[in-house]
Amino acid sequence: MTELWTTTPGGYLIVLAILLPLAGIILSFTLGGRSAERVALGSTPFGLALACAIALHVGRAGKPIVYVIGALEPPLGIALRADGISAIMLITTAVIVTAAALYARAKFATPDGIRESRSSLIFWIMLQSIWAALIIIFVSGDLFNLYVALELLTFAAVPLVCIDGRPETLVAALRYLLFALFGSICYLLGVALLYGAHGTLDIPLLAQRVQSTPVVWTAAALMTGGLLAKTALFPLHLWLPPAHANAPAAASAVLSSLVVKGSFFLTLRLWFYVLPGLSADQAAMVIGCLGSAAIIAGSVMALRQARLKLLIAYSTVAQIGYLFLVFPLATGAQSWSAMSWSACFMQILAHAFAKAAMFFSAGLLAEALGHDQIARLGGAARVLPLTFLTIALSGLSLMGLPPSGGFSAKWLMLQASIISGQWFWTLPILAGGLLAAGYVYRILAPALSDDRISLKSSPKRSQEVLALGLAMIAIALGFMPQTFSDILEIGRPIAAALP
Amino acid sequence: MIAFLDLLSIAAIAAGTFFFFAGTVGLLRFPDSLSRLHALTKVDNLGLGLIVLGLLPRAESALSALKLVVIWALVLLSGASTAQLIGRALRRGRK
Amino acid sequence: MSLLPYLDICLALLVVAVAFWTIAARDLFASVVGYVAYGLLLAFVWIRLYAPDVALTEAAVGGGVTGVLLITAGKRLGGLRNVGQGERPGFGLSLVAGVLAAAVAGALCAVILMLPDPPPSLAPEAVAAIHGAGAGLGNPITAVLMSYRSFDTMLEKMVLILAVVGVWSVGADNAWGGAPAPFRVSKPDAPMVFLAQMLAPVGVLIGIHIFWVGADEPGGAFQGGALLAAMWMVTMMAGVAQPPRVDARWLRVALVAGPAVFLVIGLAGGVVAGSFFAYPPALAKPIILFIEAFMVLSIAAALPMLVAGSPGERPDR
Amino acid sequence: MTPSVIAGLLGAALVGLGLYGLILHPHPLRKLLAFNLIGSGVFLVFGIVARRGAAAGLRFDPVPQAMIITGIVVAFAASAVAVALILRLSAVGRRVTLDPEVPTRPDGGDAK
Repeated sequence: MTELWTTTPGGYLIVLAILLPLAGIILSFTLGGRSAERVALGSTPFGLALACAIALHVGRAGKPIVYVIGALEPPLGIALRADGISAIMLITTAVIVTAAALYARAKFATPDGIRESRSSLIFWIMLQSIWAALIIIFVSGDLFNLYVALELLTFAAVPLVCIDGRPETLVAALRYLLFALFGSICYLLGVALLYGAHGTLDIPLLAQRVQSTPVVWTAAALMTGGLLAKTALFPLHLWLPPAHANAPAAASAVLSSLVVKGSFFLTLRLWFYVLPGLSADQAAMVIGCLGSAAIIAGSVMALRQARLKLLIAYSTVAQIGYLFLVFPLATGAQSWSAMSWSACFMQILAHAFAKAAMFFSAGLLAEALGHDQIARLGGAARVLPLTFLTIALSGLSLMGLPPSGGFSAKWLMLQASIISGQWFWTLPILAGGLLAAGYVYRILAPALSDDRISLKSSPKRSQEVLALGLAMIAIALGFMPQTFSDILEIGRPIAAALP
Repeated sequence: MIAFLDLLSIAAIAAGTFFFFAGTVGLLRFPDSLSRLHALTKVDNLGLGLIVLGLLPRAESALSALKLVVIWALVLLSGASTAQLIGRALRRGRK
Repeated sequence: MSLLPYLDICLALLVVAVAFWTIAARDLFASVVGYVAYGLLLAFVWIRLYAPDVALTEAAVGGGVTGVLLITAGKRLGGLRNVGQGERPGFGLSLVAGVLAAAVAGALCAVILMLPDPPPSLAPEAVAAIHGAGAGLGNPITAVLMSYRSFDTMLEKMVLILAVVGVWSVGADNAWGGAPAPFRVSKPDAPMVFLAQMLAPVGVLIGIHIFWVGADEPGGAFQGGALLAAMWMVTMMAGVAQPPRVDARWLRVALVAGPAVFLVIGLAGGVVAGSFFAYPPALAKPIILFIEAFMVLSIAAALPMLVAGSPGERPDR
Repeated sequence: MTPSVIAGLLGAALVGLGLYGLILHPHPLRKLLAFNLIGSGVFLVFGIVARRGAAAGLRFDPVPQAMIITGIVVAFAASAVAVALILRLSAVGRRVTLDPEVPTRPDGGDAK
């Protein structure tokens, strides 16, 4: 077991992957002006390459790669670990951040004649910060280090929400900040209790030591509650729609497809890696019910929105709900748990790509039409065919129609709930699909009508192609080979317990 | 000699505590802000000074003794300045 | 020494009372003032927990800098007259909130009393490590912060930079590049100028001293830096120094100096000492002090900028 | 009752008080104060964990103490960002509230 705490070949890649965006932040901030954009864009290929290299190492070794910082071993030091799920998430993040950076060039270029503009500098710094924080969240093996990374994520995400400075965005940002801080402090209290009970915060060490005591249960409840608030699980979702709907499109895409997944990923780490020994059927059931409620409530709210971006934001609330079905379905070493595990990650990926594509398209629409009122979209599909193709394709994945990543995810979830005898989860899954069809139809139906509509400006082809590319990825995920599930199982503690 | 120093310590600290107490009572009981300020600054400076004086013989080294004196000097400086500032603000408020 | 437990209980009751005041006070400004007193009282609790480093941090940040931040904010909000306390929540909600809060506090009390005995601890490892490969420092907390958990510390400094950027980001577009202005005074107050001129040099010396002894005694980069930051704030409030423009190159360099040096040395460790963020054993102490010196600079620059707010706002008289 | 137990109970009480204020106060700055109370309560709980871990000639476990210092710094940074947002809200003439429905005052300037 000591190999969990010794640096493995390729481990240094993890550190480089973290330090690259951190160095980018420092450089962007110091140089300022146009250099911020250049640094951010220039570092994306390297980040992408590092993510792929890490995934390659993990896949080839078939076990997590580890880096012990400063060669000072846990529990006193910190170890970074990239396992199967980290590898998948690192690549997803790198692709979407790169796409967002390319998409944002049009809006957040420093205008001519100014040395430095507020919104450009903020955007490029915060984009890199989100990237850095997410990488740390995906690979850190220490619960306190993860707390600092969570805070880094909050501090990076909040300014993006209010980057255009309108009063309603300020209110949304403030609400988001208070929710996020409350979530972090709950998480930190849980960390303190865990340290008090077991004297370490290293994830594998804790997993060996934890027992089912009241202290551990309280800590787990606090940490979960805090993380759920940050993930915007119903009924703690109140902050999400205004925050995600008011940010500029590139930022909304990153917030909706990646940032909420960061805290969700930590919830998975907590329950499946730190506390796999705890039998938590009832807790899992409660979380599953909240997830189901989120699917229904989020979709119904999405159906009732007048603004396109709000609709998409509420759709995020619903799609996040699916993720939480993993808790009742994947706990324990059952035959269906691996299936549910893949389903959960397929849903994360499919939603991430589809949602980023949707927000990109919504941004293009808003710029081309000057508004994002759904009722006034009549005929827009004929003048903006590519954008609406993107919306349709990503909508396909959100609904869960084949062939798409969303379909694979929901199909696996349905299968798992039937095999496991928990058939009642099929109801929210199917209902969510129908409701999603409803809200996607609400966007497409008026757009496909014969009305005449005039464009304020025609969108840039490159941006349309970017959005379409992401939507295509969401569809292509439906053809993911079996190796995807195999990679996800690398380093998963419960997999080792399987016969 | 040691007994004498101990006695000095006790006496000085007791006196200092008394001034602190008196100052706090003044802060709570005096009718207007200016007299409260008077009670607070004057008496607290004196009280802290006496406590520092009482602690001096108990200091482990000359350096810690020096630090004690510096603390008192700093409190004197900032206390006096803030009292001035508050007093001015009060006078401005009255006009 | 049988008196001490009673004093502890009195202190705890006092802290709870002041905390209650900040929650219950009707007036926004009163609750802010209550909070500042609360921060100072907490420092005493930390002393009683044998945590002088934390006490220093709490006094500097919880009482001092946060105090300036909140009082400035409270004053400006009060001056704007649109504070709008909002409707007081109804009795039902108050009851629910009260029950919830009491339940959480009760559960937490129970759990705290249930913490295992003997408690787990990393203190033996830390003590062994101080003399071992880690650091060669007398203050185990500095060793943990700068060596064993250097990664956390570096990230925390990045958080500070992001917070500064976040604070600046809410300013108006056309004010970008200007100086944050709440400290700017129209007419310097003579006693304030006197205070700044007398206090600042001494404070700077003491700040550097706290940083320097932090290697072996309570103190360290953060506490020292916070004191320097306070001195800069005093001089700005007195009008002796002017707040810098947010696009001033020297300010940006000062803000990133700590994490940047940390990052470069961490990277160099991969080449020189065989592992990222490792120090060559013989040079550990001087290297740590070197990094810390830049951290002090960054903290001294970051805290006043966090308090000063976004660029271009007019001070309210 | 040892100091560490008292401080632990104090921490729990502060978390409770802060939670109450966080739920009830409509004004964001009051919410922020309440949040800070919760924060310091959490740090106190962490602090007694450190105090209980006294061993090997030390009167505290340095690891949690180092974490508390990091935590205090992060909490302060969070307060600063929140205050900046609140002040900006009032500067653009918006009633300072978390209610998204409240309209901008007619006499207040817009941010743009």
